[in-house]
Amino acid sequence: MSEMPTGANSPRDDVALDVSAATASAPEPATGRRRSRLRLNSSMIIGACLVVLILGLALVSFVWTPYGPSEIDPVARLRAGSPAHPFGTDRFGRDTLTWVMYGARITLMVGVVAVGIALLIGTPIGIVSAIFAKQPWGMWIDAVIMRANDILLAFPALLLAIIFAAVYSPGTGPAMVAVGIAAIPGFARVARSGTLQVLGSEYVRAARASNRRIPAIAVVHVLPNIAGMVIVQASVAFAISVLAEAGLSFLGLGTQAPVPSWGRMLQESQQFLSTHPELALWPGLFIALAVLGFNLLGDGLRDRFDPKMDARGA
Amino acid sequence: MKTPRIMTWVAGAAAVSLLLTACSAGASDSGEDAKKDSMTIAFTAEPVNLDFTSTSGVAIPEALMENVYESLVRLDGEGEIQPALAKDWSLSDDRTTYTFELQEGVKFSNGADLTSEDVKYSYERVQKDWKNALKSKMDIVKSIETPDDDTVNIELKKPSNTWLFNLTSLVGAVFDTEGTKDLANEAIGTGPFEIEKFTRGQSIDFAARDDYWGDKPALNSVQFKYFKDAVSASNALKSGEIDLVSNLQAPELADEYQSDDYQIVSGTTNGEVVLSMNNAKGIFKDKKAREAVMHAIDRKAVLDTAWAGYGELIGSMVPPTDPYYEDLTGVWKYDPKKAKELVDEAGIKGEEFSFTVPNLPYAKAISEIVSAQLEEVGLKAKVTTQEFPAVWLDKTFTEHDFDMSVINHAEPRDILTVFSKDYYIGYDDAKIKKIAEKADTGTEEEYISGMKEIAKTITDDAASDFLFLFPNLVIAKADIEGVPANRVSDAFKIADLSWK
Amino acid sequence: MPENLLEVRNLTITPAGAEVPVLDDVSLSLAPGERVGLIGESGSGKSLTALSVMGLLPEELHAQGTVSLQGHGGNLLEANEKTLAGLRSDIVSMVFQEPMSALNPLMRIGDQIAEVLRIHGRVPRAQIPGRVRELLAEVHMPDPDSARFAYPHQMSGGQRQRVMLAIALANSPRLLICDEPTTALDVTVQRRMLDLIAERVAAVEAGLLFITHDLAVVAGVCDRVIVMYRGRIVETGTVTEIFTAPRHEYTRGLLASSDLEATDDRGRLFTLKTALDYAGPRVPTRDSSTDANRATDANRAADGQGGAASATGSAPLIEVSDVTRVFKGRGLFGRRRSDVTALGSIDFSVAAGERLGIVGESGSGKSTLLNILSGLDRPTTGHVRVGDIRVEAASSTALRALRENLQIVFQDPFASLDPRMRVADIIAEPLVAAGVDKDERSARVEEMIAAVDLDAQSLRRYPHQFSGGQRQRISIARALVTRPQILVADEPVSALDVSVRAQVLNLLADLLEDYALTLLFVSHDLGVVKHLCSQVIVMKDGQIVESGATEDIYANPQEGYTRRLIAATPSLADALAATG
Amino acid sequence: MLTYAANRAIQFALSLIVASVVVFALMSLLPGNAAQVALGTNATPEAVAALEVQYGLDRPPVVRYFDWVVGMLGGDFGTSYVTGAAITPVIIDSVQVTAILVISAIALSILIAVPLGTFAALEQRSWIGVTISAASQVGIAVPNFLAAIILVIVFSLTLGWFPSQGWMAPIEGVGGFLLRLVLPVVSLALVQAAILTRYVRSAVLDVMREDFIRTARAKGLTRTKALFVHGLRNAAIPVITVAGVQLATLLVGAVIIEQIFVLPGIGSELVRAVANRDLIAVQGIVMVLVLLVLIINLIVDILVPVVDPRIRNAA
Repeated sequence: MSEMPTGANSPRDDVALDVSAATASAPEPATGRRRSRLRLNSSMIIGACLVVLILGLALVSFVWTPYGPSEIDPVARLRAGSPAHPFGTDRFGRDTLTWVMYGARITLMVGVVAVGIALLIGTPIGIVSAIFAKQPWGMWIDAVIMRANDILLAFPALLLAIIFAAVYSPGTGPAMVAVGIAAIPGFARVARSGTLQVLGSEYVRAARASNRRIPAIAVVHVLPNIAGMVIVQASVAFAISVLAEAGLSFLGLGTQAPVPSWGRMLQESQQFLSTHPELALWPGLFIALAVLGFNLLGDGLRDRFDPKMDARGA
Repeated sequence: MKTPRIMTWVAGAAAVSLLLTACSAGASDSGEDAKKDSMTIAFTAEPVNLDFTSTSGVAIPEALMENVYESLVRLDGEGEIQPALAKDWSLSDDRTTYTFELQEGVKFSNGADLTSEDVKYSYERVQKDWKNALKSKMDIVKSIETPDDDTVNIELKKPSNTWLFNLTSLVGAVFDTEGTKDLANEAIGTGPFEIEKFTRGQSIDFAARDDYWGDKPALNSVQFKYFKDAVSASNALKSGEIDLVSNLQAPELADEYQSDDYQIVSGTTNGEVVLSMNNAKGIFKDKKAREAVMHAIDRKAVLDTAWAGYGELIGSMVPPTDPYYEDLTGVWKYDPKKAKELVDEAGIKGEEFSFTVPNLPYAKAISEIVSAQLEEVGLKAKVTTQEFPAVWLDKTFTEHDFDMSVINHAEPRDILTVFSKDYYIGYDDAKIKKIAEKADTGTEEEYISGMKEIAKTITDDAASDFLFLFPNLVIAKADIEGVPANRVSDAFKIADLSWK
Repeated sequence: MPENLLEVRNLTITPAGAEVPVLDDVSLSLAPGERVGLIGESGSGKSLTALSVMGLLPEELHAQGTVSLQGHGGNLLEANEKTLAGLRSDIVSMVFQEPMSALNPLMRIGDQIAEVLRIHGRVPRAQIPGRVRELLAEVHMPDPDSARFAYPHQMSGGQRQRVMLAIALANSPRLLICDEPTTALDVTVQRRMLDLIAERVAAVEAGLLFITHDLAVVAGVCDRVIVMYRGRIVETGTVTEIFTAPRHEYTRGLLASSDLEATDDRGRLFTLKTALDYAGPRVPTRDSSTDANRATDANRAADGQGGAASATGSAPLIEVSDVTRVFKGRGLFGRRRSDVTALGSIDFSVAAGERLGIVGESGSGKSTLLNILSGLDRPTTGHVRVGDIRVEAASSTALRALRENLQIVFQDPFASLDPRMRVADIIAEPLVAAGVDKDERSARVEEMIAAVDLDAQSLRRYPHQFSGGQRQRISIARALVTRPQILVADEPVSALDVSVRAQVLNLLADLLEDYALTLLFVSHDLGVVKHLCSQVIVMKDGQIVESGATEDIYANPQEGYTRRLIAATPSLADALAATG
Repeated sequence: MLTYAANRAIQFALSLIVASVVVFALMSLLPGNAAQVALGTNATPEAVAALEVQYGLDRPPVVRYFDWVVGMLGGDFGTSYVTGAAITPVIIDSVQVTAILVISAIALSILIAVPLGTFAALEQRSWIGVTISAASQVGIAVPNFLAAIILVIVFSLTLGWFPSQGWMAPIEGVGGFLLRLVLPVVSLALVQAAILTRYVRSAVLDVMREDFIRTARAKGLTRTKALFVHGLRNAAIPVITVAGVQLATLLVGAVIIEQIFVLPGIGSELVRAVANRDLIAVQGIVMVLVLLVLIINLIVDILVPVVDPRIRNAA
């Protein structure tokens, strides 16, 4: 069995030549590997910091904001940054910094709820579909689920958003749900391919040989092992959901006045872009930070969970 | 690691090919100097089809009236009735029968001659086949005779001051007896232009008719281009692809055109932006609550922040271009202290009411500042945006399921319709019903004094808060002449436009 | 130009962030045409040495020292990728261990061979197709013309390794490096591959650096041997010197644990620890009988305590009669494909306490048989009785009972443990499935972890923190935690290093005695089966070609296939005899 | 191959039927109807009722559904009662516009993502690699409508290289057509390229760990050449699937860009039809979208075996 040519962290085999008795020595303390694991995970740290920043912004806004969100000061309309208004003011004279803090709440909520819906519905569907695919008679159930997935993919998220907005009056709620539902196929596909891979592994064969039932195997073996892939999908889905909400407000469907959200700020700053670009700059910057944060956090968590990473360590 | 040679080659090729197409194509497109006799005009509301007999809304008459279709009479810039297809007209002594003399040698765009028969056919059709509710303006017509090809006698059930004015609107459009088979897609009229191409949702191309009866228009090809997004329209004007923006829906952009390359024309329209309150049921049934709102709103601030100050303050449902206009802005002064007292008296402090807002640019902007001002006096508005037109028409307009809303009533002289009992505002019009009846049948003077009294009554009842008159904000290239300042009638007359 | 073919001086590799170097001051040299074996176990640094010569070290590793090659001046370690690329497969070539993934799956075999010729331009373009057919013929590829257009996935492991050899030797390099080229192959295929390497290397008069962990294999191919341990060279010498008079204790330990035929007085294999009493491989006298009785000592000792031998006539624990298993052809996307007969009428029985070896190469139907015996699959015809459960007719609850009574230890230590579960949960899983309550479970788990000689703290760790041998012990602990009657071992040691193999086999022998288990031992390695099992069945293409007591089969095999199998199994004694 | 094709055909038909029922049901959920919209603020209940009869909205839903389906089978998506024009030609024109826009956007994003992603994977350790993957992370965060506006301001208003909006069919003038295509395609492609770069980078990283790359280097290819000759084709498979999904979502996702650049695409047609409650048109458009996505999925399923012989032999 030739060892893995990866240097630092190849384990010392239990060739206990000189010292210890027949029992193998305790596993070699993997100093080499722990430090490399930390370096590998700088993306998780940066990501976590960014997410904490955004979260902090949102939480602080519950307690304190420089001005009230609907506090207008028509005289100080469209001012650039000043000590009174560090980020300047919008067309109604409202403080942009306050709006960024309030907007953090909505944008986080949109991202988290939309991804939550897609994750909690899409992943189980993917797992169930993969489990059926493995059963002899289950093939066509898997096909039905996957085709339904395609149809949902084919259904424009926009149409769902319009219908929900029409039935329940436009607002953050319907937009979130529509964006969430539109993201379900992505998760189902990732979960299904991950589950198929895990079900084919020898440790699942060992589990079935020791009488574990399929549902138990799904929870104990499948979920932890596909967690890495699902997390990456979640971080990408977060980015897409936040932007979709911004896009929807472009069509008048996302968060409605007077509720502040970064998407709406972006959209409403559109006509001031050539005269007051900072109105678009601040929400755009914070959306980028939030998305970057979640993506890096996703990558970091994925490395932490990814068996390939661990296998490399073995 | 040196940069891989193969990779830079691929990226370089992609960039070069992109640039090549740009430069070569660029040259052929920008050189359009020989366009002195054509013009491209940007609009926002796009016509769904060409048939205003069964589809309402501003877009269709804006394109067709006085360009393709003409009525017997028309309104000039100051709102005076002028001759059009009718050379001259006279009114019988009992003021019930009008006799119109038609212009000679008028041809429809399909070549047919205009005869009194066409007028009779068109106006009887309004009563019989039209779906558009504006047809009610023809209900007063008792009978139409055509003694000869050039004269038409129209007898009314009773004298009416408003009827001749109504004839200047789309209700008075004259169709060819053979020209109403496919109105949705084909418009055959007597006007100076005919429709060359109608690409739905995109644009309408007009071509000047050389067999037009009146004086030939300066331009011989005009394109109306429809922009759903106001900023794109403005960008198109800046980059020179269009020549005129008919009504800029993003007034904040207007001050970018304060230069001698462009001209900014800000006139009036018939659109009153009304902060309507449900007078029939809910929190605003009580007049005191409505009065509180009237004092709570600083209309100047609303105009400045929501629509960048373009537009006029009006105190009532009457635009300045109407004969019976009276400046009632002083009736309800902005007085937050008084408003707070009224709120306490009415006992509605902190009580939440539904403020339904159509998702239109002006409405959303107004809702933000109005809800903030109301909050300052203790009135709690729960803003729910509704998709316009479908959901707002269904929930607010038809089911009257609202306490407060905001909409621009764009139809000319619509004070009586908007404040009739079964209209969505639910105003108790018992007081004004008799006055209106008398005014319409009375003399010119009686008509004007009656309408003034009606407007005053409505304003005093605080039925709704008239925020401002929607501006006719036209941005055009400097060297364009004949840009209409005020939009008095349904029409956007392109015959007046020309290049210097 | 050093007169030696290959000169490696003070080669050291210390990965970033680690104190201990993985390669510590390694120096070796190779004369033109000389054949040297590089012996060592996982983690010994043998592969890293080869990769340093080829300049194929992974990016994060940097080697110090000098490597010089005849035909190229300067230190290869400092050469840039372009110069190194020019040397590879021109002056020095390499064949790797895993044939299944070594070829580009999307490219035809012919094109992949032609590429190596085109790169170095030793053969004019027009003659390349002809040269490719010639190369395939030289490596005895059946029907070279159709092989040229085949894709890698249409070939067996053995055939793909031949293609790799053809590619490596295409430009008649001066030095061929082989890194465990036959470890992943079946025994008979391994034998043919070793002969082919020797033949082709001689034909192009190239030097050979042969890396392996199996002493018996290297003895047959090389003149001189270098032994590496923990990144250092501990001993070099001719094959005979190393085999008969190993100087370094690690070499002696390696020699002892590789010899499956030598056992200590308790009938256990020699391990690194007990290597001192190892008297060295016994040179077999012409008379083959001595082999027979030597083999029986190990079994008799094992059988002795093992309880009732089959002879006492109680009903056999497992009875398999006339079992066939046919898989209906169901290609991907539901396309019909011809049926596959995995098992064709199998008959055998196993008495309680007995140790049955099942020998056969890949594709012989071993694992299908295992699946049926363990209740994971049902036979198409015939019937199988395990204890009092008839598998082909058993209800699902009966099958669950069967599975509690019969546990499996799998082959690949890295894949058979869930990387995401702690060791304690892995071992406890069968108990959870059987519904045993919590504290009973933890008691049994602690008992088992001790039984497999692992310390209690390992219970809280994750599989990736253990070596291959330790993981296999965890797998065994998991198998025995429910006190099964029957233990099925599916190639449990074939993925382990030689020294570790001896320890695991000894552990298995102890546990079989302590827990009075019946053993079904599947392996393609006759040597291991001979040591551990009393009865053996030899399988080929779904049929049992031969069965009986191990020593009878071993002493005088009736079937030609068994004879070839025994001959192909490398054994220290035979190898020494050949060189002696 | 027959059963595979038949199998896919059945799934295709089934999906279309299910989709038609779903879209029809969803449409009935929408409050407000075409007649109300048409008559606007000066509608009277009688006029609305009369128009509903004219539009045939008064027929029971089941009848309307089968009329519509029967028509559709005959290739006729019915006449829109709001605009009075046949829907099929409108859909065909708008689909062409969106197809040109979206396919060139995806092509451009592949053209950007493959070299960038490969380079980021190759240079994983160096700062260039890190900047590219960081840039792709940020790139994902830029909404396409913001990119569009900035591009218009820079390239159209200040530099004047490209027109800021409008659509010109290729037949009317190839130069004008291409010119008007550049800005919308670039603004669509930016975000998609950022997402695709991440997938390409991880696919290339996986491929680089494969044994046959090491064999290729052992054969005498440098690291980069080995990757380009052997690696990229293997990395293509995950990229094709992702690009397929992106293409499917962009069909309607491009509506905002269509509105900013005033392009008569299928997305804007859908938004207009829903706003006018022109349900026949909405149903027609959604059915075409479902058809397109199913076709895209089919193409991806056909493309993959073309690239990977292992699947081709099994199919």
